[in-house]
Amino acid sequence: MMPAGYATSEGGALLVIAVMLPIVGMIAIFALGLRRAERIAFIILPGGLFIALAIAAEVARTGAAVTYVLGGWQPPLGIALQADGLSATLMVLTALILCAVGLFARGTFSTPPDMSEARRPMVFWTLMLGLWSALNTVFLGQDLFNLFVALELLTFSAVPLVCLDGRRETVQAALRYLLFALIGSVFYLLGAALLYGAYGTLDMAGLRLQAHYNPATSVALGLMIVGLMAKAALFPLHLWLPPAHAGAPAAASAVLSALVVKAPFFLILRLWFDVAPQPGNQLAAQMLAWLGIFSIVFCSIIALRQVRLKLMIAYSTVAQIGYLFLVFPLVMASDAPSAWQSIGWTGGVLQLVSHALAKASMFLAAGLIAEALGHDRIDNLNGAVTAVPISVAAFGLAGLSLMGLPPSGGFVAKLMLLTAATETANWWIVAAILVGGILAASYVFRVLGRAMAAPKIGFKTLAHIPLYRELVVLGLAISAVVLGFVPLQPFAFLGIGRVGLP
Amino acid sequence: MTLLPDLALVLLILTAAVWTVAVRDRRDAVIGFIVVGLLLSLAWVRLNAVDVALTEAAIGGGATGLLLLRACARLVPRPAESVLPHPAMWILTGLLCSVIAAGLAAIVVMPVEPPATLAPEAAANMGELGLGNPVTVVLLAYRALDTLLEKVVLVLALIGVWTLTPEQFWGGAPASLRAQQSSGALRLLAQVLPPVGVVIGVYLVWNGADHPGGTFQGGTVLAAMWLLVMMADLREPPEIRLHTLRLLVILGPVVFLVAGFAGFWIANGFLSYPPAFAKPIIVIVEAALALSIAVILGMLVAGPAARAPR
Amino acid sequence: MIGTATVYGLCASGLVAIGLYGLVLHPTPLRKVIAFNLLGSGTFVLFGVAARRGGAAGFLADPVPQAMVITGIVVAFASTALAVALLLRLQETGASSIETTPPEQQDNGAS
Amino acid sequence: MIDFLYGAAALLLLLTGLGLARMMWGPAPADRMMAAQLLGTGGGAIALLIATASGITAIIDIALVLALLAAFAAVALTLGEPGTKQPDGQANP
Amino acid sequence: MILVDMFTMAAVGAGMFFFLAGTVGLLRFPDTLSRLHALTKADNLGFGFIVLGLLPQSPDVLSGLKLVVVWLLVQLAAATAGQLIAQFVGLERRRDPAA
Amino acid sequence: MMDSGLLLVATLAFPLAMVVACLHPAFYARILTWLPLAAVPGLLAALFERGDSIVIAPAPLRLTLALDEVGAMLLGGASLLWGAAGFYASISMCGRPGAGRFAIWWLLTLTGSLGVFIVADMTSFYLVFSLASLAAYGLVSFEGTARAQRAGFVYMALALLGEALILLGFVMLVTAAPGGNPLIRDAVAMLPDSPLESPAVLLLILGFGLKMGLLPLHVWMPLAHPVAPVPASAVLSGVIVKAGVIGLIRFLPLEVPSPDWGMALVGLGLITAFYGVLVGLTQSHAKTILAYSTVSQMGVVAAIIGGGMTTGAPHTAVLAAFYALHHLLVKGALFLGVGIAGATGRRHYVSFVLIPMALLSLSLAGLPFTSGALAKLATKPLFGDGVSALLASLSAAGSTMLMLHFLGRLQLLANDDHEGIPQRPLMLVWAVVAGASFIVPWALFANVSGYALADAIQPDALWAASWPILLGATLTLITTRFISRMPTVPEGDIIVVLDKLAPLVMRIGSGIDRTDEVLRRWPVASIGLLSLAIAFGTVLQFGR
Amino acid sequence: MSIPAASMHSIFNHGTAARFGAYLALWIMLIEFSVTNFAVGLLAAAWATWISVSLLPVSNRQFSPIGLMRFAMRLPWQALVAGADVARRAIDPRMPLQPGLITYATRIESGPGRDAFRALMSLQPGTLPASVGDSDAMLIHCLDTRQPVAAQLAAEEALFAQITGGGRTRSRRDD
Repeated sequence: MMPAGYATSEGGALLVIAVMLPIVGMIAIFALGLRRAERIAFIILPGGLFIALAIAAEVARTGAAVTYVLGGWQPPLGIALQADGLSATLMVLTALILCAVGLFARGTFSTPPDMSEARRPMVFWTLMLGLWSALNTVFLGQDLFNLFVALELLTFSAVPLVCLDGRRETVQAALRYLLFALIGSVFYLLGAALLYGAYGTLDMAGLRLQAHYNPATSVALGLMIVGLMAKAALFPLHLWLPPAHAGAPAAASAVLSALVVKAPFFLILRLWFDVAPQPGNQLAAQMLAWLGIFSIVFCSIIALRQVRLKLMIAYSTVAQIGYLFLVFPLVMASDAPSAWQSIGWTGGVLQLVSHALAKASMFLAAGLIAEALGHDRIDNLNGAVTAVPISVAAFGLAGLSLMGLPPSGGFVAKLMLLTAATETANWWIVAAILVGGILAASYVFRVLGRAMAAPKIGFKTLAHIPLYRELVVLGLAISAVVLGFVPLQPFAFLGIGRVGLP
Repeated sequence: MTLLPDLALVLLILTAAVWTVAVRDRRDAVIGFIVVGLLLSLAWVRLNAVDVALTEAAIGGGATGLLLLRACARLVPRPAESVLPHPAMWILTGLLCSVIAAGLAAIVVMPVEPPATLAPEAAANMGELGLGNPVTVVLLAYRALDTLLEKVVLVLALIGVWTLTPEQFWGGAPASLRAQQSSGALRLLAQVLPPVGVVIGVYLVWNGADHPGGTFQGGTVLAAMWLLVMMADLREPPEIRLHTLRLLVILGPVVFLVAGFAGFWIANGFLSYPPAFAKPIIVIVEAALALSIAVILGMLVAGPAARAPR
Repeated sequence: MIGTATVYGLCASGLVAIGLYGLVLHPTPLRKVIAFNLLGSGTFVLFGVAARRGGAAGFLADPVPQAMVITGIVVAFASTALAVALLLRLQETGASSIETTPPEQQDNGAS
Repeated sequence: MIDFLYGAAALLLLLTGLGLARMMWGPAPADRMMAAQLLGTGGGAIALLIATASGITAIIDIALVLALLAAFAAVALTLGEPGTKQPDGQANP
Repeated sequence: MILVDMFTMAAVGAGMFFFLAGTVGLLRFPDTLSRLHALTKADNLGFGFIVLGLLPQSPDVLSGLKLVVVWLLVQLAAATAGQLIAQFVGLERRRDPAA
Repeated sequence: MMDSGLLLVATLAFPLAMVVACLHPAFYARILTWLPLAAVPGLLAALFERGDSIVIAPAPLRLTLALDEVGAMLLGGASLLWGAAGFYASISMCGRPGAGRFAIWWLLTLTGSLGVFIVADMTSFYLVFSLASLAAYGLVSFEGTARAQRAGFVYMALALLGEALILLGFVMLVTAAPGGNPLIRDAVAMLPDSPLESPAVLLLILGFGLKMGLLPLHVWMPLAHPVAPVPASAVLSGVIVKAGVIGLIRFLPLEVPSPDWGMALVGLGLITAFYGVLVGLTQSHAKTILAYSTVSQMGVVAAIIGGGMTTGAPHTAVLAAFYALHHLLVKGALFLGVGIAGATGRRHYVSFVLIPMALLSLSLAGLPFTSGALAKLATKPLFGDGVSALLASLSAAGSTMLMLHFLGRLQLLANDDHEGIPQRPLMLVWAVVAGASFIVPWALFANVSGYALADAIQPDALWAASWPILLGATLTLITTRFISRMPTVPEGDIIVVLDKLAPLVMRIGSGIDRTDEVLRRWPVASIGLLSLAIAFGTVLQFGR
Repeated sequence: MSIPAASMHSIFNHGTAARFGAYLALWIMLIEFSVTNFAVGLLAAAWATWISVSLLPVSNRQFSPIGLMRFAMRLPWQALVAGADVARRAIDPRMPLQPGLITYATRIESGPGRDAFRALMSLQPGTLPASVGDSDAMLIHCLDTRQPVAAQLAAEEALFAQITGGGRTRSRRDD
């Protein structure tokens, strides 16, 4: 066994706190429940954000990964947590979005004064925090089994959020989601079992040193990656996503679409670049990309044909997930010295981040529109702009990012992916990105056109939306746009702490 | 020759499994599954994994079986389910499943030499902690984070189940678990067995530090006893708003967390134990976890609240 | 020479296949849940095979995979419980399968 | 002696395994449940045999747990069904 | 020692026999309740004999007693399970006389 | 940097600030009043600014502005037209429902369309170009009628297609250039060394050509321009199409002789020029005829650029811009004139409408002493002496026919009220634009073309300008009967073919829906999962 | 597990102590002896006793130790006879069965006592209580109705009454 050589670094304890703080909050809400859910959550939210920022700062300061070896037990026997540039980025993203969603949900998930405890607030806030811990663990975990537990934690937090309102479709969606995610988990676990049988370790660093091409590795990676794809809802494994994300309350949908489906992708990324034997398998990478292409084109078209706004956004999520999978061949074919110095890598991560922000904003905006109008049928959105102008504006800005129009983050991401695809002569990917952009613009404009049309006679706003909620949505959308100002070059921070490819 | 019993056991397991999937009635399928679970615990014995065998015996024969049978009982009767939607489809599915199984089998029959294992590392480090059961050491020391997170998973699952409470029943008690007809036999069992079960449960937890056994097995036994009492209608499921219940649910994770964070002060960091006190700390954590597991498992089986709080 | 572990490895493969088959084809959720448990058992046995093969240093079996299996069993039980609660709730809402109606036909306001 | 005990365990496995036939034939759920009961008892016995043969006393604990929970499935089989009388009026829908 | 082993063999053998009988009964007997007899009585006896046979093999008295505890639990379980299954059969029959 | 760049910044920032200010309800209510002011900074910048690249923002923002001669000409003309049309709109749109919304789209489009003339880096160009393209959707579909919606849809679809083509072209350009976001001129300078030169040029021609309305991507124009309100039509046809022109000017390596691309562009342009005339002749709506005239004229511009490209002539960019400026002002005036015509009764029709409109129309055909004549004279050398020069002249004859046809249809628009006269401010605005369309080219001519003003009134120049008009007039006389009996080609001509495809597209759409439904069935999806796992594992094992 | 206020007065009485002793004995059988183990065992036994008492309150009735002993001696014998009986019938190629249900009216009051008696009956040769309710008239399934089952049961019942000191259980839950 090669010593993997993890050593707790300065500030490593932050990683533990990042994972545990939401759990502490969750437990506190569960135990003290009774009316205090929101208050506790609002203590944890800024705390978590602070921790995430501190970790990112530490990574940036030292220029190396922040590591924590739990209990002092060296992997592979023990477990290590590690934040590299990518993890830190995603943790900050997660914290930001959760804080925004928390603000957005403030008041909508509070206990009514005449009750000692209500179902929705308690469940919502506990699950949100559980989800946060799960995401942080996914981003930090270095051990495949630890990551399995984290994924399960994620699933268990996400599924009940889907059926928070208990309607039939949502329960159905939740059950589908759960069952399909479970197949994904089992596939992942099967792969882990095979890897353990072959190498006697599930530590990523250890596997990276040992892994070579043999049937066990191939089958294991095949099962794991495909299992994760099912959890990421990549076409054609997207059966569960649209109803689940469309049925959840807006605040939950935002988190599910923005963050939850990214976690399995993140793991695929890690499996591919950190575990799989190098140099990677071109054909398999192409296969992933092709699924991405299908996802983009197919689901964008379906999004265009949706009648309801939230379903449209949900399908758009599946389509946007597709872009992420384009990364594999682009990065591998690039002539950059290492994966993370290639433009495709940065483009992929940027796409992930900007989509997260944009999609969160979009779902929240859709939620506000639905609250104001009492429905979310696209053909009937006339007057939305008079009712909730800021939300519509946010929707438009977020849409800008989805369409990949400048100056948004989505634009830069797509530009980078497009450049990488052009450089590596992956013309199908080029075509998919372009077509996807056109289709995204079409469905976004379809909504905007409706929302900005003159209201029908007798139009009435159903609910008054507090300004701060609209501003939260706008803030997310603006951050998605502002992301467009990152330089169009490989972003050094994303490469911190990653080991160079041989 | 020496493989014969193993082959027989495997054959039995697979037969029961096939039947479980193929049988038309869902309750029969559950029974089939229980049988598979019992056989599997024997298989675990043959795999020299006594801890797992105990777990499987407690879960497969006890908790999961009960959970599924209760589900059967609460589902409205439906005409027998046909398994096969369309010949093309089941042939295709069968083919694909076989290919996957063949892939796994192919890897299994080509073991790596020397076998990949962490046993030497596990053994080398065990001395520090003073515990005799390597599985417990792995669960509560080397991989304590997994165990902690898994307990959180249980809590989340409980919250998930409770989410399904209709709004007006929130805080109330889950539907009764009572048998459809009160039965003296059941009542007697529920009066006599639980104390014995408690002793055995405590034994499994306590003994688990040095011998096979442990929190989860003990906790499951405790949960089973509680469920038995509820099924015999000697106790009703508690209301989910009860503070004591909530505290019991989180007791394990909280103690675990406290022990974990205490490591920052008394040892080398999170979830690290000072060698001198490792065993007592671990045992206390285990005890708390077992209690929580018992309560959580019981409530998971009981399901979401089905009546308004009193 | 096929060893004990190998025999159970084949058993695991079989269980995986059987579980998958049921999970894919059974129309009702409860049967899917049962099949999932079979599938999970197969996976755990696969870990068990690794454990048995890895017996060393005075241990009859490698404790690490055993611990993973125990964790896995807990998680699988939790999943089963959640799935069962969901399917019971689904029945209360009047549906019995997870095949959704086409989204166009659902017409209720968003939450 | 050890061989005898192992042999006995194997034979016992086959015997109880025959009970699976009853599980498959049924016809009533009760018949099938009996197969499970048989396996619970037989499994306990097998565990005891193996425990003694191998000298791993911990395996006795498996028999102990199996015995403790042997009646569980049978109890669960008699759980209330929807439509049957529920004294507290909370009938299942 | 040999005497002890012979005792063990005999008792375990007897246990096997009763298990065999129980299984045969389970398979042969014509109706559900009769089969239940085979299960609760013959198998339990078989279990008892096996415990009896293993007693002298146990390293110390306490572990032997542990075996007895197991047997007692099996007895209790059998007594209860038998009745419960019998009741269940009765209920099913009442609900659906055709079955 | 600050004092010299201020106006350029204001060109973009001022209208955007107005948009943001619209978040305030009080301002939003009166936004229409302020509309004419939006273009003022642009006009000032065109008059007073000149200079090299001005980096406006620190590195990450990467906004680089620059104003060269080409940019200044077009910026000035565009600002003038935007301002005038804005004034027109502030009067004509007053009190209409949705006026505020109109104003916002207006301002966004304005920002983008002025921006394309002054940004110097690639990303920003793409940004402003997209802004102009996409925001114009709001103007096209503003009326909300079925016709407007269809036009909006087609416009959007093609605009997005154009965006995609251009984006890809840019990416190919950038791959040749170092750094993330080069200046346009640097990227273009690197282009000839790029292995991707040909596809890049092709994509750029297609993308910008689409915006200019080159065949066969012109179909949106005859649909979109006529349905908008009059001032919007004016800017759409006058200014927005120039975004394509400036794109070609900026992004094609004009300095380097490239006969292949040049001839291709000339051919495409001339074909478009004649095609626009031919189809336009069959149209009956005045605004539609004008739209086809734009198609035709943009064909001429493309041919001019192509001609320059063939030989690598040094002043191609400026000359093309000069022609574009002429068209910009004239076409703007013509569209505004249609609005005037609609408000004018029979009594004043001839004096108020017909005469000025006739002059403007024939200016497009190159009537001597008009800006058209100057533009054609200035660009003539680019065509050389061959066939293309002849064809270019003949296209002027075609324009004559088309514009006479237009004048004929125009009178049908006259107001029912015999005495009706348009509001004075509207008249004034129109007069300003029309006047500018005569004066501005005269003012710039000498500078741009290298000819003396006197050259423009030499007899042979006059003859060269006149004979196509006479030919056109003659042909019109001959063919009037024939033309009136010609079947009307539907607006958007070949779009009709696409319309035929619509049911097919719908069928494909619902087919995809159904596929999705099938794919989302549990067994199907899980079988997909199994197959994928198997395939992926196999590929990983054997697929190296 | 919430335990309601069980009859507190009985917690420290004789029966309670007996139970505690029994559970402690069980503990000692389970685990090898050491001081810590024993200490934990005390706790476990105490907990088990608490639960036991709350589920099945200790009655004031005295069990006859001799009766109990005799009974305990009979149990294995009964099991042997019962098992042998079934085995004989199962193995016999002719399978001498005449299964059927008979009704037996018990005199033991419903409650733990009757439950225990029923449990014992189910271990008796050839009998298996199968009645669904809790009525005095118990439905017994017999493998061979030709046997004098009722008489046999009556004898057992008498014996059973002996060991419970002739007293009848008073505490019962209403069902």
